[in-house]
Amino acid sequence: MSFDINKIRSDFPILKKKINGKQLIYFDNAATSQTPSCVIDSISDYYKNYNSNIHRGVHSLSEQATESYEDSREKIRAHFNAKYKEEIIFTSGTTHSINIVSNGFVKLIGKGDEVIVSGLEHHSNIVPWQMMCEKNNAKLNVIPINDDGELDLDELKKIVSKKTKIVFLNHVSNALGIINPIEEIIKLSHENGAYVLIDGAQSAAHFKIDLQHLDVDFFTASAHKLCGPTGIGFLYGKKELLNKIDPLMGGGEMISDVTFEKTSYADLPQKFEAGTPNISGVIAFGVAIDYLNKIGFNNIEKYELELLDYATTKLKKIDGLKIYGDVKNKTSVISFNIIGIHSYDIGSILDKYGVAVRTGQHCAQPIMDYFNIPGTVRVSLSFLNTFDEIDILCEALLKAKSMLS
Amino acid sequence: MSFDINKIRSDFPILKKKINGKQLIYFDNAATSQTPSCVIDSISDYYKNYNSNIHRGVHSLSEQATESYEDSREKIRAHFNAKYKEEIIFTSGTTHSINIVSNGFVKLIGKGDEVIVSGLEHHSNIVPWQMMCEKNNAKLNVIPINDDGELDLDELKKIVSKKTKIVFLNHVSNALGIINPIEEIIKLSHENGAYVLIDGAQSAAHFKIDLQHLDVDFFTASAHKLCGPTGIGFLYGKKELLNKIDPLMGGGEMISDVTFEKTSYADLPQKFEAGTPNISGVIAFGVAIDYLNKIGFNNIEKYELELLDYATTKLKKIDGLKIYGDVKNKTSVISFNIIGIHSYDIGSILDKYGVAVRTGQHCAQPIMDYFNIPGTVRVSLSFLNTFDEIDILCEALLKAKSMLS
Amino acid sequence: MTIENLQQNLIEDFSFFEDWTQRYEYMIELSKGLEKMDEQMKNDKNIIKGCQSKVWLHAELNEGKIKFLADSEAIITRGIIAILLTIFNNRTPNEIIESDTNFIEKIGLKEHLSPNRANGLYSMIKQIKFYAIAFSKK
Amino acid sequence: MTIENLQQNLIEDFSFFEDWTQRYEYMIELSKGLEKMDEQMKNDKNIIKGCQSKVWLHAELNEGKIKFLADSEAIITRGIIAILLTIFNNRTPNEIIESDTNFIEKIGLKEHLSPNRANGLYSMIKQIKFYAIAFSKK
Ligand SMILES: Cc1ncc(COP(=O)(O)O)c(C=O)c1O
Ligand SMILES: Cc1ncc(COP(=O)(O)O)c(C=O)c1O
Repeated sequence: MSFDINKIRSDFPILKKKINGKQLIYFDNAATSQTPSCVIDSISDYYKNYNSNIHRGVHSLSEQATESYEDSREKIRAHFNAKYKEEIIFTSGTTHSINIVSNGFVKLIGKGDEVIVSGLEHHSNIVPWQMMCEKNNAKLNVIPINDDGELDLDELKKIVSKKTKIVFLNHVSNALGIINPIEEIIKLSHENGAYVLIDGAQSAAHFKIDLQHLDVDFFTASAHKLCGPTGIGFLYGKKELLNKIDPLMGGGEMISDVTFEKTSYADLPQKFEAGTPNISGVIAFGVAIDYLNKIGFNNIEKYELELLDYATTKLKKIDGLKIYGDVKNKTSVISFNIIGIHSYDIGSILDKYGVAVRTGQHCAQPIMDYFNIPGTVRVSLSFLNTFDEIDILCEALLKAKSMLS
Repeated sequence: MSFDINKIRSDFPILKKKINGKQLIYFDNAATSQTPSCVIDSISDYYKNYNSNIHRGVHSLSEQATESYEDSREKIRAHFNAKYKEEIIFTSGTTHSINIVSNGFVKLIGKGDEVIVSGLEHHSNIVPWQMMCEKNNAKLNVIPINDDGELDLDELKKIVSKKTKIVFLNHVSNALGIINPIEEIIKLSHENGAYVLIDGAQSAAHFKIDLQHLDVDFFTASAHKLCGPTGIGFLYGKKELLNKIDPLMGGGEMISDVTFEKTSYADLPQKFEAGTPNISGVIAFGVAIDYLNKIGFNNIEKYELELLDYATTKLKKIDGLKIYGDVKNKTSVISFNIIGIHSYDIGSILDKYGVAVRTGQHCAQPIMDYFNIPGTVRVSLSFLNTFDEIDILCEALLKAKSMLS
Repeated sequence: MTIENLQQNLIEDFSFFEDWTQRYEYMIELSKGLEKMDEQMKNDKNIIKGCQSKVWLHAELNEGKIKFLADSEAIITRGIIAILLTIFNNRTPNEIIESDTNFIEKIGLKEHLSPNRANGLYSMIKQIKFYAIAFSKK
Repeated sequence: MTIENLQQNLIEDFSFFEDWTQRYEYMIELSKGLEKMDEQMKNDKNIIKGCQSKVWLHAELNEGKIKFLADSEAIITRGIIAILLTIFNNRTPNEIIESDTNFIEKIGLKEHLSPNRANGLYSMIKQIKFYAIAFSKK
């Protein structure tokens, strides 16, 4: 399929919105992606036509809902190329997924053991592990970053050892857009007998991911960053590992046998899907993946990198504008400051021009601490954006700058 | 408002559905409720007009989403009459809520302490506590039931003591529809210094609940049983208790300060809402509560009890039909068997007549074990059902019976 | 008769039915011919997961052929079991391993059963094939 | 001037602005007149939670009146602080406690600020009132 930006934009009703009298320009795609009509309609369709609790239901509605729900699992499996369908666990999002794994590792590792996090993480991939370490006394080591915001693999080589039990990092940094060298990190970790969890919240929307090829042990992403709805995501884990870890939550569906004396867990994936799941969310997630594949990840990647190039070049022309993480290997995210002006002030003024950006720490305080800044302005582009929008951003930035200095 | 059943039914698009060529008759309301157009539309509206990640966003979309999200919290607070807005925590549903509390109590109680569960529980209110007891060695005691399916309060008086730290039970049993005497149980528990968690998954849709009046310590319900969407619910907890317990999950939003050395939690309710929440779900949940209040819980309660009466009388006329939990104080749920026929066979045949019922254990295996049956047929009525539908059910049951015996 | 012949017969039998009542009545009829399974065989070891009603399946090798005994609490499920055993009972492991299972779609069982029930059906077939593979290695 | 008079003045000042640029420019202008806050006062104890940019507020009782010092990293927030201090600085605890705060709506600050920023604003007012109550008990 060729990439027709106007046609694609027309699939997204929100892009017609006016903000403060101006056309909405949405540059906050890394926080949440916008939603195409087909995904929105699939949610309505569910509630209008086959809303029902799933599994164990004997009636037709329940069967239709169950089938659509399980079809969606198969779509996710196929798209990310997991080996088995039951390796795909539906969660409420990346944060939930990571907590399942960190909680599961409470019992698997202990005092004297070590775990490694990158210095480039979202709080969701730091805090759960700190909570784990508090329980099992494992030691948390950090892969440091350099002044470009890149991970220092030489340092990783020094801290990884046979004591290392699991290494967790994001595929792409949400604050800077840098793509981490996960193939190398997975190899290095596996050589030392450590498992690897990859937080794909910021990568899955931008290029195709092959889980079997990566040979990663755990992987997760959120639907709301993939043109899907809020409140849904998935955790991938290798079957033998998912079988090994305890579930985070107990409840209906996740058990095979319950007495007051003893309970036995159900097989995968149910073991980790306690309670009534976000059924409409799961189904719509599948529709979103189909939609993205229809556009084609090759097309998306190519177009987004063109946008990134154009925007980076133009922004750099603004006096006093400093980009953080301005490296070669990145997705279409630009994190910057204008020297002497607080990101929050810039964001507030941009909003008046209809331009939506994110400002602040981006839930990645350690990165901000490293650069010793209170935050950045983050422009996160997606395949829905246009070159014109970037021009308008630059004009609005100049106006904000003159107002604020 | 007077109660106009035809007008109300026309708010629910799914009720026009045909199943196996017959008009859908939905008697599985206790598993999940159906969804009115206003709730469905609020979800579409969100994605079409103001989809955005919430909190910390500086742009207008994010602010609109944040405001709607927080408005919904206020709607839930007001409806259930909690004292403070921050006592309402959004969760993915009842199961998630209960796990937050059971996990929070891991550290608060220990060996020698006791906890009490009722014999009438859904697995979601058993398994999380078993997981807790495994970690802290607390002892799990059970309030037994009698042959009518009612809790034996005399037995409770014997097992509750100063050692008891928390008592947890459902307000209404999902398997039998029995309303438990929670006021008495709360009083008795508090007298012994024990906290009480009430699982309101099956009560909140049927009558109005006043949390401050009940003086309950924790309460929870799921939106999908309250005309809302799947994947969302809430946990109520008294402020001082929520402040006391550790969060189940770590992540973005729920911290106020993160370094690799130390992290401090944010204030309520954020402390328990790690990660991007189900934003559209929360907003639609608020719309559902508004919708139910527009119909009026008095109207709902009155109409549903009339339906229950009619159905109970009619069903009892069927030879060999035995109702479990046929007591005075119950919601519009009828759980039964026809002697000699498996519930699953009945459910399968009813489905062919367009009648959706649930069959099996209803995630409440201990109750089935008590009655020594593999399961029941559960007809769960709501204010959407009609007397005619009950007549059709009875006819279909007679046909099923003659086919299967 | 070969497994294939039997499957062909079943497909024809089922093609005559005009509505679900006939199909169900036929399955209920078939269920009555099911060989009785010993109560003590209905143990946890023999339970098949993934079915809505309890299903037990026992297998033993008898002079090179596999003898199956199976039962369920629900009569419609018993009917399904009866169909499967008509086809697979007293066959050699290899016959079972090599047999095709798309007769299920052709019977229309899949549509006329529900996906949940179809899941149970597939679980049973999976277990039958699992036994066949296990016995073929002895 | 009483708190009420000052509030009335502000409401009038703001009513003259025709668009957001004028409002913002006015706030930015006001921010420049803010009394300097000692760097060492910008400590964790003085941080106000719930604001998008960091806000510090320090208070001390001086001859029966409360002296406030406040600052923020962001200039628009400094403008808001300036407005609040114009009204509440050097007042007795009781004056502050008894003052009405619905001038915020009347200024149109609430609509023209965002809810998030408005939250920050309310957090600041809450903290100001909190100090007043604390000092009134001394
Ligand atoms: C009494 C009771 N508790 C808990 C639950 C679990 O609710 P959810 O599946 O929405 O988490 C249910 C739902 O069936 C229920 O009926
Ligand atoms: C890198 C990264 N990890 C984790 C998360 C958390 O995802 P969610 O909020 O969907 O749980 C995000 C979202 O901002 C992210 O960007």
